[in-house]
Amino acid sequence: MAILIDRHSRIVVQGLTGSSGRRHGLLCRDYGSQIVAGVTPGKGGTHLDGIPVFDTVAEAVETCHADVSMIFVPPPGAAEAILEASEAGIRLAVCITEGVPVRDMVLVNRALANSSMRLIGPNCPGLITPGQCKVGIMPGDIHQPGSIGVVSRSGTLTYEAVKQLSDAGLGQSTCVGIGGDPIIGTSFIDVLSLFNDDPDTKGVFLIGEIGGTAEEQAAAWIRQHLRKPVAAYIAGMTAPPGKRMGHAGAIISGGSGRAADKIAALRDSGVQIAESPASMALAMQKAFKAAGLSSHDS
Amino acid sequence: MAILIDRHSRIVVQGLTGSSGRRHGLLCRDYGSQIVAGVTPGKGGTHLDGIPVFDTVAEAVETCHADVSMIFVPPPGAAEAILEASEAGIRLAVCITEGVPVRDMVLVNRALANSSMRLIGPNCPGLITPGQCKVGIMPGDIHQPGSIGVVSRSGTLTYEAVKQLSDAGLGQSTCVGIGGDPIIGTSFIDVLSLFNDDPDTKGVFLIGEIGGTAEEQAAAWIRQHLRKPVAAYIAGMTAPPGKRMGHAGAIISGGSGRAADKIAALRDSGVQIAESPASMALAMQKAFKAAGLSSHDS
Amino acid sequence: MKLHEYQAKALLAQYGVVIPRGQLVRSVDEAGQAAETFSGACVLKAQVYAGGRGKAGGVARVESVEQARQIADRLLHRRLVTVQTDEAGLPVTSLLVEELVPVARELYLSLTLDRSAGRYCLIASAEGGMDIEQTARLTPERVRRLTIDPLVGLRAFHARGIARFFNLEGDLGDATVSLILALYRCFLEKDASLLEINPLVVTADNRLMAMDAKVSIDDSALFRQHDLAGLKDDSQYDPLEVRAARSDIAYIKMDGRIGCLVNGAGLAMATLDMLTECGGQPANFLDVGGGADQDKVREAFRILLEDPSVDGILVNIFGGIMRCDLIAESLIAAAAATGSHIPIVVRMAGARRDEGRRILEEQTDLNIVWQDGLASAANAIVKLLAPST
Amino acid sequence: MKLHEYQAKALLAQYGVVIPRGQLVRSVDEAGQAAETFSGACVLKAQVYAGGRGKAGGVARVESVEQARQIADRLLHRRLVTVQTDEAGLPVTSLLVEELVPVARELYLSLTLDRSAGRYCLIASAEGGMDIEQTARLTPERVRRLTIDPLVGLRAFHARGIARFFNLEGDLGDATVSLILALYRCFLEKDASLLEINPLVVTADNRLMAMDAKVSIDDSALFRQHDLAGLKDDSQYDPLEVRAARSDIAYIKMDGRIGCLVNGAGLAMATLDMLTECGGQPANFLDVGGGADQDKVREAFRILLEDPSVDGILVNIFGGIMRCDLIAESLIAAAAATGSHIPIVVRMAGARRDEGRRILEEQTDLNIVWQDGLASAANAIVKLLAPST
Repeated sequence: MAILIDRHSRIVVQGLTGSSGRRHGLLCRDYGSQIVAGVTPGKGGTHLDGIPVFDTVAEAVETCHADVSMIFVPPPGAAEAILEASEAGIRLAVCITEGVPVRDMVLVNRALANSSMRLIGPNCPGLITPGQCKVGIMPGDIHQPGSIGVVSRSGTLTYEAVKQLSDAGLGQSTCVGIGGDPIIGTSFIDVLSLFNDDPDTKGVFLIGEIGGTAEEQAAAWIRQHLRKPVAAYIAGMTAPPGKRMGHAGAIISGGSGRAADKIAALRDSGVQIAESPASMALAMQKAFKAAGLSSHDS
Repeated sequence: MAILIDRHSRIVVQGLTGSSGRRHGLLCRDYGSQIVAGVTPGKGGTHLDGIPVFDTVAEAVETCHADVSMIFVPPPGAAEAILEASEAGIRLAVCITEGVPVRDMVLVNRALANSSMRLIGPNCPGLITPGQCKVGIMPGDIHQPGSIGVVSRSGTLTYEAVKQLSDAGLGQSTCVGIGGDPIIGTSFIDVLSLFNDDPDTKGVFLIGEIGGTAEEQAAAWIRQHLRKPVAAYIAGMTAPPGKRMGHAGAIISGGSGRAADKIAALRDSGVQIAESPASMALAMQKAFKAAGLSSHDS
Repeated sequence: MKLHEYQAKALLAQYGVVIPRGQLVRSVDEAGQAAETFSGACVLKAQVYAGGRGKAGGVARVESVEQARQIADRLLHRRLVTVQTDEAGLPVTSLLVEELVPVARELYLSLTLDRSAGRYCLIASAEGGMDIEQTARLTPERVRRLTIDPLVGLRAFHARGIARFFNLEGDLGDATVSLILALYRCFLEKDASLLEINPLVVTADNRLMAMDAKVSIDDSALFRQHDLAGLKDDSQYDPLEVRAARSDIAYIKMDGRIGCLVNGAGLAMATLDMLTECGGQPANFLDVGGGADQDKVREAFRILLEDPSVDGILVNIFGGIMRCDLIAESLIAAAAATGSHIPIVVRMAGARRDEGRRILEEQTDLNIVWQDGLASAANAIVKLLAPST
Repeated sequence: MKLHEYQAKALLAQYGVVIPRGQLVRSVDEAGQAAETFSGACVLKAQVYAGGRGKAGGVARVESVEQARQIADRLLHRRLVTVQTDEAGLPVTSLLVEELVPVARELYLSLTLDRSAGRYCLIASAEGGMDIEQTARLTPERVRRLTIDPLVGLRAFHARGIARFFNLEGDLGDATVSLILALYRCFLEKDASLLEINPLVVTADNRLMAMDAKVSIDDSALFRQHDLAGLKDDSQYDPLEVRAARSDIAYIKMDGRIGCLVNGAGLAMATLDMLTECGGQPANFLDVGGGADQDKVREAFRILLEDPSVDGILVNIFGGIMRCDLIAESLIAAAAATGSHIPIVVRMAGARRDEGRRILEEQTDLNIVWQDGLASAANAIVKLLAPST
């Protein structure tokens, strides 16, 4: 089962003929994802390594029945690409693009309120249902099919977490990188809620970082709703305040956004915290144990 | 009971200190409506004939608990006045203003899709629940409390209809002028639906005119849903095509919008048609008769 | 408010839309000179506020300067009758003289309001040069309609979809996208109610060009479109309509002999219907509007009284905002000023009806008849005029 | 990207915002001349990318030209340390010399992103001159926050509500409305991420004036804000940070001695956390980013190797987009180019890890240690540097 994507997902890549789009489009296909179409304005009618390319998403949906879009369109056109996917009837858009202007995302965010499309990202690594479907830029081979749902604001840190989980025998149902930007389409809570309702997900690992209050909000939701063991790691314990740490979202300002506050909130909600980035899998195992479950039930 | 407004409605007049706003604000109060506040930017803190005036609708809502707004703001600011009412938590806004640019109304229309406020108008005479509350510019004394719901795209033609109904002993539950503009907040169908659910309304009189297809849509709705006798009059049987007959909406173009088509559609839905503007009350009586009801049950 | 073709094209050119080279002329000599700049081979197009000019002889292709002068002489200062005008037609006071452009394909694009959605919409057709409603009826698959969310606007991806629909690729595809975005910008910024390019052509040398253009501006927005408001061509209206418009009176000239003065558009239409039902023929539609003051009412009366085709007047006023006594006074003042003695039937109801009636009945110099009901009033004026028919 | 106060004010002035008369100076002589135009009585404000200047002595009121020169001499070409800077402070290379304006009231206005709503918001406070977060904590009723629907925008009625909240009426109320609308226009058109007027003052002669202004621009939007992108003042950054930014490398200088090279912001933060946990002190945050090419990686290594405070380097790469073998080659090339022999611990995982490891282990000239795990790598570099502490 897993969430959001599986072996039946039919993916169109917006920006397929750009260098990132091409590379990751083909890597996703190699992983087993059904990459059914690409979209690049002006390249309609051509093919890329057997994948038909269209001028518009609407054509890709009509001709190839695409229902998921992976977006690599560069920042100036990324927001418009999301809107195009929405109007074309795409069910799930995953915007990998980093550096989309906030003003554009304010508009997208408002427009999607009246849309049935879910957006993941922007500025995210995408998502993967191991063994079935990869819609993103993560290395596929570190993932193992299993029953841990992983949700993260980060990219490579998620790979680190997943590798630890896989090495410890904790496979994943679906791993979702929600992105590090100030405005993102899908929040921690959205994904937690999906994991909560997914019978194939037995436990959840959450990877947060400094900045904003998304982790605190997630903690409150977990306390009230989540019926499965949760472990978490928060990056940036030692980050200096007032500096932007790579991600647009990762900045500690005016006493809010600190790692310590996030950790306290999560711990209060019964979440098992990984104190060190080296002990993420261990924390997940402890969470199962605390819930009276074996992690190998997962 | 009636619909939309009654003796408990608390009305703020946007543009109260302008000449129309002042005149009709006071006339509505004379009729018995609770005019609790006025709004005119820059006049906050003053009073008009005992009515407190505020700079913003939000203050009028907060201080005087207004829930209905009657808008007389001139065309350049009318759309913004509607948006202000909506954000201030007004339940029902009645925009009397004529000549609001269509582009402004396209925006208002979109914004109100996410609002809980109902808009009536613009370019409408307003509405009245006889004996209880008048929010509009119609002469109050021609109305009689009763059980005919009246809905109309027109102004003075509605007064003519109401006078005929009152003279024939057919009082009105509520009379709603929805306005003659291309984009209006409340349609025939919206009002018909309210009348359908209102136990105090026993029959409905509809006044249409040439242009657009609102009457045809109303006819389709009536056929499927309306459980009460309906009579109607459509103005413009003899109007020349291609000319704008006063109302922005009243224009016959390209073979659509003709009175004959509207009449045929309504008749097909079982609506009693007044062939002549002089026989509107008669048509209403016939409708009751055809339904096996006495019009004096009403 | 309509724009002439030459005005619409000039407006679009400001937004980067490619139009044929052309020149507006108002005389035979100017037409000849303009034709010379095209070495004689050009098109002359009568500038009137109506479509259907081609079939009516209002558009002519010429091969020589002499021929251009002949055609100009035939068209200028005549009235052009098309399927979209009434029998009297519209006066031709200017011609647009344009280069001949060899055409490869004809397409159609327009922006207008989708009333049922409450949004603007783009309509595209692969059948240019035809009436869009006819195309939509006969070959609906050749027409595409796109409703525009005002939050999102009309975007490049929408435009690309239309370019695909037109089967235009490469540079022409890009030109289509730019054109559509330019049209939308123009439409919004100028508060247009209609913007139609028909035909939009692909020229033989592969350019995208607006061969004809029709633009109407939302009358309600003219207060913020000062530049455009000044473009109105009064010659295209009946002089009485122009005069009425100046006083903000809605007035439309019709063919009959009974002048009508009514407050409210719906009631005015109903009054025409009533009059027709009684066998009368209205001379006009006239709505003095809701908040009319005495000056406006007096002017409305004067317009009716000075119209030589008006033999009698039916006044139908439902007082609400307007007071019947003021109407009565204005009526007497206007009739006295023009010295007219034609029969006038007055029906009033609503605010201060009795006072209005008293004022009218107190005067004896004028030929004014009071009636209580709408039907009786319409019957009365028809009967009063009947003997003289 | 931050703007200096003088840049922010010049920008706002373009939108009609009233600002004090003033002049930017870069030398003592210029400061003296500027003070002369104000007859000696003026304010000198150090232009640095940080708030808290007043308490730190970066803002001084002077009464004479001579005093202005003295203060300028004290401030210019020194570093200013405020509560918002680190211990090293920021260099003062210019001063804003402004007229003295008698003030009646101090207010606060700002526009920024409300992240939880995903919309922009306006924040107003009747307590100007204070830190807004402090005011919000101590006297929440003095702060109003308004979230802006991008469809509707910030409108006159919103602005009037703020004017009422400020208790400003008449001309000052109107000025508040105009000001707020101008700020919103500026904020949107310039892709600002923060626009703060603190204090916004009512002057003794009843004008509304932006006494101080802080503007930050969304870095992601600089591609379409060319004019603003050029305003960046590199003097306000560590030279290594400037160099890194030029290669689009996210780099922040820190106080320790262990240089870090990581791909991905989250992993970079986690690496700092790991290092700290092992008792090490990071010299920097460095994220080469997702799609880094070899040039970028080499430049990142050079930045670390040329930093004299760096005694050793921890490399933590999770290959995904990046290939470990390319990283290894870049590392060797960069180390060879600088001739550096400081210890380097490398931990790599993911794409082509084994190839990367082999490349590193094959070379013998450099002091490179391979580690498999994140914890062991962090421990290794801390231990390697321990004896020399």
